[in-house]
Amino acid sequence: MIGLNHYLILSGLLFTIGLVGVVRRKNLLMLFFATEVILNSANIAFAAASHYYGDLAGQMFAFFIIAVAASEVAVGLGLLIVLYKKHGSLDLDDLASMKG
Amino acid sequence: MSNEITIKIDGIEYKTQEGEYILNAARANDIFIPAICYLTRCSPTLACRICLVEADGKRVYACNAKAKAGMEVVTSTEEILEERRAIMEVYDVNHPLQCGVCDQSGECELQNYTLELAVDSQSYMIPDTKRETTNWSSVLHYDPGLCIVCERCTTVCKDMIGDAAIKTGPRGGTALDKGMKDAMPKDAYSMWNKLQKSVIVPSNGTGETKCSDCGECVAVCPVGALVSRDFVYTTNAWDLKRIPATCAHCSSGCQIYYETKPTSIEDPSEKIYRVTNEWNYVSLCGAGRFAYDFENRVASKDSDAFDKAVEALTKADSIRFNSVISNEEALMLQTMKEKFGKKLVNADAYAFQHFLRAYGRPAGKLLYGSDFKKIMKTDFVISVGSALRNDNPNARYAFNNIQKMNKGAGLYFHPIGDKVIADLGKSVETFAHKPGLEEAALYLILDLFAKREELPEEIVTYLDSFHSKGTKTIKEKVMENVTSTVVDKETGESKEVTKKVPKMVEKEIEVDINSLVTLLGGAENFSEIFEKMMKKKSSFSLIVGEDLYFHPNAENLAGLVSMIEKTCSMEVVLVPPKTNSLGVALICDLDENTEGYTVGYNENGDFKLSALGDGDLDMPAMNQQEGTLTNMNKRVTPTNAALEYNGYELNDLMQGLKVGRHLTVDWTEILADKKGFQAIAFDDLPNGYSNSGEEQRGYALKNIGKRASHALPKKFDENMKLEGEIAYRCNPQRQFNDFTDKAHQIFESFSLYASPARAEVLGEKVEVDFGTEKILFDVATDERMEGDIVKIPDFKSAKDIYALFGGDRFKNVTIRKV
Amino acid sequence: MEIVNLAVLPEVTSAGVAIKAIIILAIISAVAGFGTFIERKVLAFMQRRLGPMHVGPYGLLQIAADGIKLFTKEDIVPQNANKLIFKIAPSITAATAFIALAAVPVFPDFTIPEWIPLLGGVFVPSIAADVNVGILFILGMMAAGLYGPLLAGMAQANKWGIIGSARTAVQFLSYEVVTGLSMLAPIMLVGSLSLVDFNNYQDGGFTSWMIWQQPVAFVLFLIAGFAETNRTPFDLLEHEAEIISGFATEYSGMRWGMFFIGEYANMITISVILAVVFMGGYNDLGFMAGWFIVVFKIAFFFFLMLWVRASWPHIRPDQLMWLSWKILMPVAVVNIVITGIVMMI
Amino acid sequence: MYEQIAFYLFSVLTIGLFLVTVLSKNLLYSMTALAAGMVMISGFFFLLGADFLGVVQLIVYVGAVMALYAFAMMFFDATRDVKEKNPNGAWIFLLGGMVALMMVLIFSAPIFSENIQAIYPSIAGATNPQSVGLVLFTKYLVPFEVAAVMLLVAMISGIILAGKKMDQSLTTEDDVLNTEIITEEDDK
Amino acid sequence: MSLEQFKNRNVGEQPYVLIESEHRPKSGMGRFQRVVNRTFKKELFTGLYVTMREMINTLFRGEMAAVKYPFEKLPISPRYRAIHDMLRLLESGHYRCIGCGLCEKICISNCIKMDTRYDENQRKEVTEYTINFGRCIFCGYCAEVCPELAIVHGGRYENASEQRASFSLFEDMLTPIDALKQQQEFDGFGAVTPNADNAIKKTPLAY
Repeated sequence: MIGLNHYLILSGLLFTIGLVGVVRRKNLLMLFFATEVILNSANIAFAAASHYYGDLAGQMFAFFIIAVAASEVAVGLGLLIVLYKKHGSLDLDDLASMKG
Repeated sequence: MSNEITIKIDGIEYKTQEGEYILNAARANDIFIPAICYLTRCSPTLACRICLVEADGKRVYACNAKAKAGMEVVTSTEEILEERRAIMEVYDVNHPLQCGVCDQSGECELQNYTLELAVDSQSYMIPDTKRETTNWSSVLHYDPGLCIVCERCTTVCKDMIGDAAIKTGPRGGTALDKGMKDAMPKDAYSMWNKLQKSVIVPSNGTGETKCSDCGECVAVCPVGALVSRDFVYTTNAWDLKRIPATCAHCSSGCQIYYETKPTSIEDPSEKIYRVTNEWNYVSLCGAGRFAYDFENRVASKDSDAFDKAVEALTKADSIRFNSVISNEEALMLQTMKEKFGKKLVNADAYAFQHFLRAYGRPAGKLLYGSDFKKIMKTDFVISVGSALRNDNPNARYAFNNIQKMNKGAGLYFHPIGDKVIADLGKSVETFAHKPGLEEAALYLILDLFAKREELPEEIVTYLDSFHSKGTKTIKEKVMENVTSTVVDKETGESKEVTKKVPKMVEKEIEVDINSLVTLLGGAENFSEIFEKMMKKKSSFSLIVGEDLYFHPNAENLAGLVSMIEKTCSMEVVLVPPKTNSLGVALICDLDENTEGYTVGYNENGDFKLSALGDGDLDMPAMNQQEGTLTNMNKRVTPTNAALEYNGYELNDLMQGLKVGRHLTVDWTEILADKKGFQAIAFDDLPNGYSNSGEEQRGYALKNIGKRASHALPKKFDENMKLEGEIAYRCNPQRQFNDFTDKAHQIFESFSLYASPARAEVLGEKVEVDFGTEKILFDVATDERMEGDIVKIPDFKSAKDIYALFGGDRFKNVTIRKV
Repeated sequence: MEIVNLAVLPEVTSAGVAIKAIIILAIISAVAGFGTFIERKVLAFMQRRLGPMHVGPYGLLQIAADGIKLFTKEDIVPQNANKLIFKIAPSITAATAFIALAAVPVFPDFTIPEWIPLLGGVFVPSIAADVNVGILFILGMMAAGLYGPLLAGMAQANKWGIIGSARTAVQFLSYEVVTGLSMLAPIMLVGSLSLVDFNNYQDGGFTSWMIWQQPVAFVLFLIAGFAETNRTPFDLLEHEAEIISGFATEYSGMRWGMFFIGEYANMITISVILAVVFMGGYNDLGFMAGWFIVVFKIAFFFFLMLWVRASWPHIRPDQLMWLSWKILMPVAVVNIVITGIVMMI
Repeated sequence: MYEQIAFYLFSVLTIGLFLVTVLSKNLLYSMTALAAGMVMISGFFFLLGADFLGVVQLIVYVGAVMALYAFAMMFFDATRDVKEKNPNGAWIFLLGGMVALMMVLIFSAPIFSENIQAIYPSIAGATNPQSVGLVLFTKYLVPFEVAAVMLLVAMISGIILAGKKMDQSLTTEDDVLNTEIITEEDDK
Repeated sequence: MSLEQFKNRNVGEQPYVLIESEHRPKSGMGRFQRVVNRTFKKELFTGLYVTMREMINTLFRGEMAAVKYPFEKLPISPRYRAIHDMLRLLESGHYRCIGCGLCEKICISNCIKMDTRYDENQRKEVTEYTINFGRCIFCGYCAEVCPELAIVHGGRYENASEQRASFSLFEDMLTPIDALKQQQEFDGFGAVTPNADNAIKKTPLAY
């Protein structure tokens, strides 16, 4: 039988993947993708906890995470487009105008 | 010759020669006077009457009226226009409306003049007569339905060609209504009257012309009545592409146009459909007009054969060729001689070259002095050593034209009698001398024409030695006065009347007997005849033929000819034996015999280059290549490629030998290094005639002078004459070389030609023993030959007839019936 | 990827579900193919033409000929395209269209008669996967379907393709809002997301059809349905006159054909939802059996799509956006509010 | 049985797809893999009985969020490979592994504690959407409204950011200063 | 025409009609009314009505407009200028072409070719005649110029070919001898003008 552990381990693995992406990638869009991976791993954990404890609070959190993700995409993508138009690139190394 | 005068045509003054016909004067000055029947170089026919003009207020026919100084000519008035219109209407009566299928296809003068004179309605009519089309010979097709009886064909045949093979004959049409005479213009009526009665028929009374098949009548026909049989209904004239060229068959080098078109729908390759010429200025022979399909069709370049040919040329010691090549090719061969030391061997040109040099030595000239243009203006012509009818048709046309147009006279020295020559005019005297006596003939000419004071002493003495006095009984007409008494019936008076009555009286006179005439077989009363012939003669010309070049004493003969030219004020022209013999003789340094490995160009050899398609490497025929030819009028004339050639040409071989140029015609300009040639690029050579008949083709060779060396001509040896069975190296008419033989419309066979009487004796087939070799020949009858000498043709290079005759034109042979 | 929640339907055997799935797949895919024939015929008749006539009687086998053609045609993949995505994209369209059908009840549930060997007595449910969020699942799957044209356009390295996929994103995103909101009012009335419940809600005969209670929602869903299925007058994704063929520009052969199968399957899905949600579903109508009458309802909506295609012109992309955001969405919201107020009262 | 098969299948697919997302050099592959991974995750939600959450995942994440990403990607060149200087991977993967281990330990802590009480237990007899609705609109009403406002704000700001003179270049400072907020004008 | 002239040209004499364009509604209410009008009164449902009416007419009232082209063909106007026909003489059945070559000459795309020869009856005989339909532009000059009315344009318009150049041979274009009775001749292009007899000037060729 699949238990909560399975889901938590899966969630941990996905979180790690997302984390590696966040640390490693330099492309802003890729960073966004990695962030989405992390958020989804959290969602799985919440849903699993909710299921195995019969508590709906987990699902509620998942909903709010989805809402946050959606907001993040709306604002973030707008910023990305502005950045791209200004610099012609989405690479973090290129966006160093504030660097001392 | 004649004086320059000024006449006024339509109010504008023009210069012309005295005695020139008004029509010619107008034409030379680009003024248009309509004329259908008149031919420039022939006598006026007066058949069409359309060239009516008003000269000094009188109506005259422009083709017939001579220009006088100060004459005022009006080319058209109301009445003349009316008359002309009526004439054209009459010509259109019953002329079939077959313009759609007529072979004249738009080149029709009837159409042109009908439109020019705005004939848009018809006022006259008469029932038509059924006239069947006929074929007069292997090449002539006559449709009397289309014929307008302008008689151009008969005129040209008589005045230019000399065959007089056709004439007007009865038509069998309805006679004109007499009332017509008043109802229509006078000239139109008389023209119609004549037209309604006649058609053209062969003059020998049969359905066939039996002429020399030159086709000149086809060329001059203004409508589609006379057409070459091969051309009938095959194409329209407008589809044909005209390629100006020079005829490559004999040394006349006549101007021609090859007219080409794709063969058929399936076969897009170009084909020559016919040959046309500027018939106002040049006349062709049968070979020129009908032997056009001698091209060498080659599918593609055969590089293997080419490599072998280059190899063969590299190792060759000598090159054998004949004179059916262009100047450029001759120059290439000469280059090969100069660069690689090849021997150049050319049987016909070698003899001619020697003769030309010997002839030029005393005169200090490179070339003979005259050309045929000038000769045709003279009124006394002598031909020595040429079978005129066969050797060079244009020489014969000139000979004839002098008789007909200039009221001239002619002497013809040749061992073989020729009926055609004898029939050319009453004032033509033929000498059927024995072969070998050509020197005697030249001495006779010297005797007859030379100014004694200009001749060297020795010659005068020598000539005088032939003369002797003799007596002769002649009958003379003497007028006697006879008086008789006559009684007048009305008055009864008698009167004495004196009448003059002719009476024949025999009389002995002293005459000068010339033993040369007797020796040459002249008429007994030659001196009287000659006296008549010489009446009103002012200019003289001499045509020298091939016999002299191949004579054992050729050098002496050349000296004599040179002397004749100098002392007799005679226009002299030499007839080169083959197409470009003159060019080859001038350009190439020839050798007598081959040596070692031989490359033959259109001739036998160890390796054969051939334009006939029978050699080891194909070469283009003359209608497939560009180049220039030197003709007997000392003109370098350009010729163009009428048909495509896919193979290699001589220039490619030269390139293979690393001495070639980019194009064959690149050689034209550098001909200039040689003896009278000029540095003109091929593309700059003109090719045409001006309206006044001036020849503008290529350029004339300069007659470069050189140091003269005098040597007296030797006396002749009477014993040189040949007796017994003699063969004469001479081609049938219309056959000149392998190329004419290849053409499908020329079929004179490679046979032994004999006069009818001789042919009967010989039977059908004979074996001719040349001493070294025996050859079987069929016997063919030449209706116009006389005498016992037989002709053996040399047009097949494969048979090597030149070698058999051994540098002579006459040879004693043994003929056996087989 | 069918989500089969066996716990919810204990009496349903897996055999029954399988049979239902096969029925749906077989019938719908056949009908989807046949739909092209119908479309060509109907359009032809509306233009006084004959349409396909030569393959089979009245051109009935035209679909076979087309299939053979599509299968045997060369499958061209452009050189600069992202080849993997380019190849996957058409199957996304087709797959999502059929997955969505899993949650659609087409016919009432029935038991196979005993006399049929092997399968006798098997209970076949009305729906293959009766998820309790049925209607939302369908909408979700159709939303996922937008990846077909989207990826196809982006992967093919063709500017028409890019424009096509941009229009895909814009059009589908906008009209998902309208479909969702318009469907919300009936959901509120029924109080369930299951389409079976929708069907049962309308079992009171002709007068109990949802269309009488929610006419605005019906019209909104109908319009949005046209946009979601990429049908004229909203077929901007591949509008030939403007952008050659849009997302399908570089496609050929069967890959191109899969887009069409997906489109026709989506058309059928929309027709079925319209029939089930608004037109009384597969309830018996008078003397007519439900399974019989529902076919006519579905066929009518299918025909309506063809009819509209024959009648109306395309609209511009900006007009499409204007329609979605400024007309349909506010109307849908207002409809929901009114529905809520009415329910409260 | 089915559950296990489904779980492992989805797990493998999800991990694989997310790895592609994170490691791929091609934006298009990343985006496609991420979207597909989202679908898989909705599969987990269905497995976990959170039907409504699954559908929301499908509609919002797959249908909207990822579509927005795709739409934004059209502004960039999606077919070109991403060029970036990636730092040394070994450290990152080591670090990542450690974090993963820690996470797993932290998350698996509840396994040993049995005394956790459900604050909002599932309502018996109600389907998942119903119970979600009940909880959401009672206990979580305020967060829900806040989230809604947040979404609205995000949407408007997104439009403003991306919609600024879409047809003009924003490469100079002056342009940025001079730009106005352009609202869509109704010219119909 | 210069720009000035172009602007000043008199448009008024030409039968142009200015169409009143619909007023653009200013107020929101006006726009709403326009939408309603368009939807219910004029455009949307009228469109649906028209197509449905056509479908019913097509299916049930036999107003089908389509022709099953390869199997049935619409009659083509006798003046249609497609692939050439070579006509025969109605009396003797011999073909009319005399091989004059005028069509070959006048052809502006140079696509007609013919071979002729002198036949046994001393007539000009056309041995082969082709038209290259890859080149022919169907200008009709050949028919116009033909003095015998032998070549005319016919109604055979299917000249698609597998090859770039498709040729027609004489036999293909010639009226079959058994179809001589069906050979139609029309006034007009390539035919004698109706008053041809009057136009010819009378010439006394009464014989």
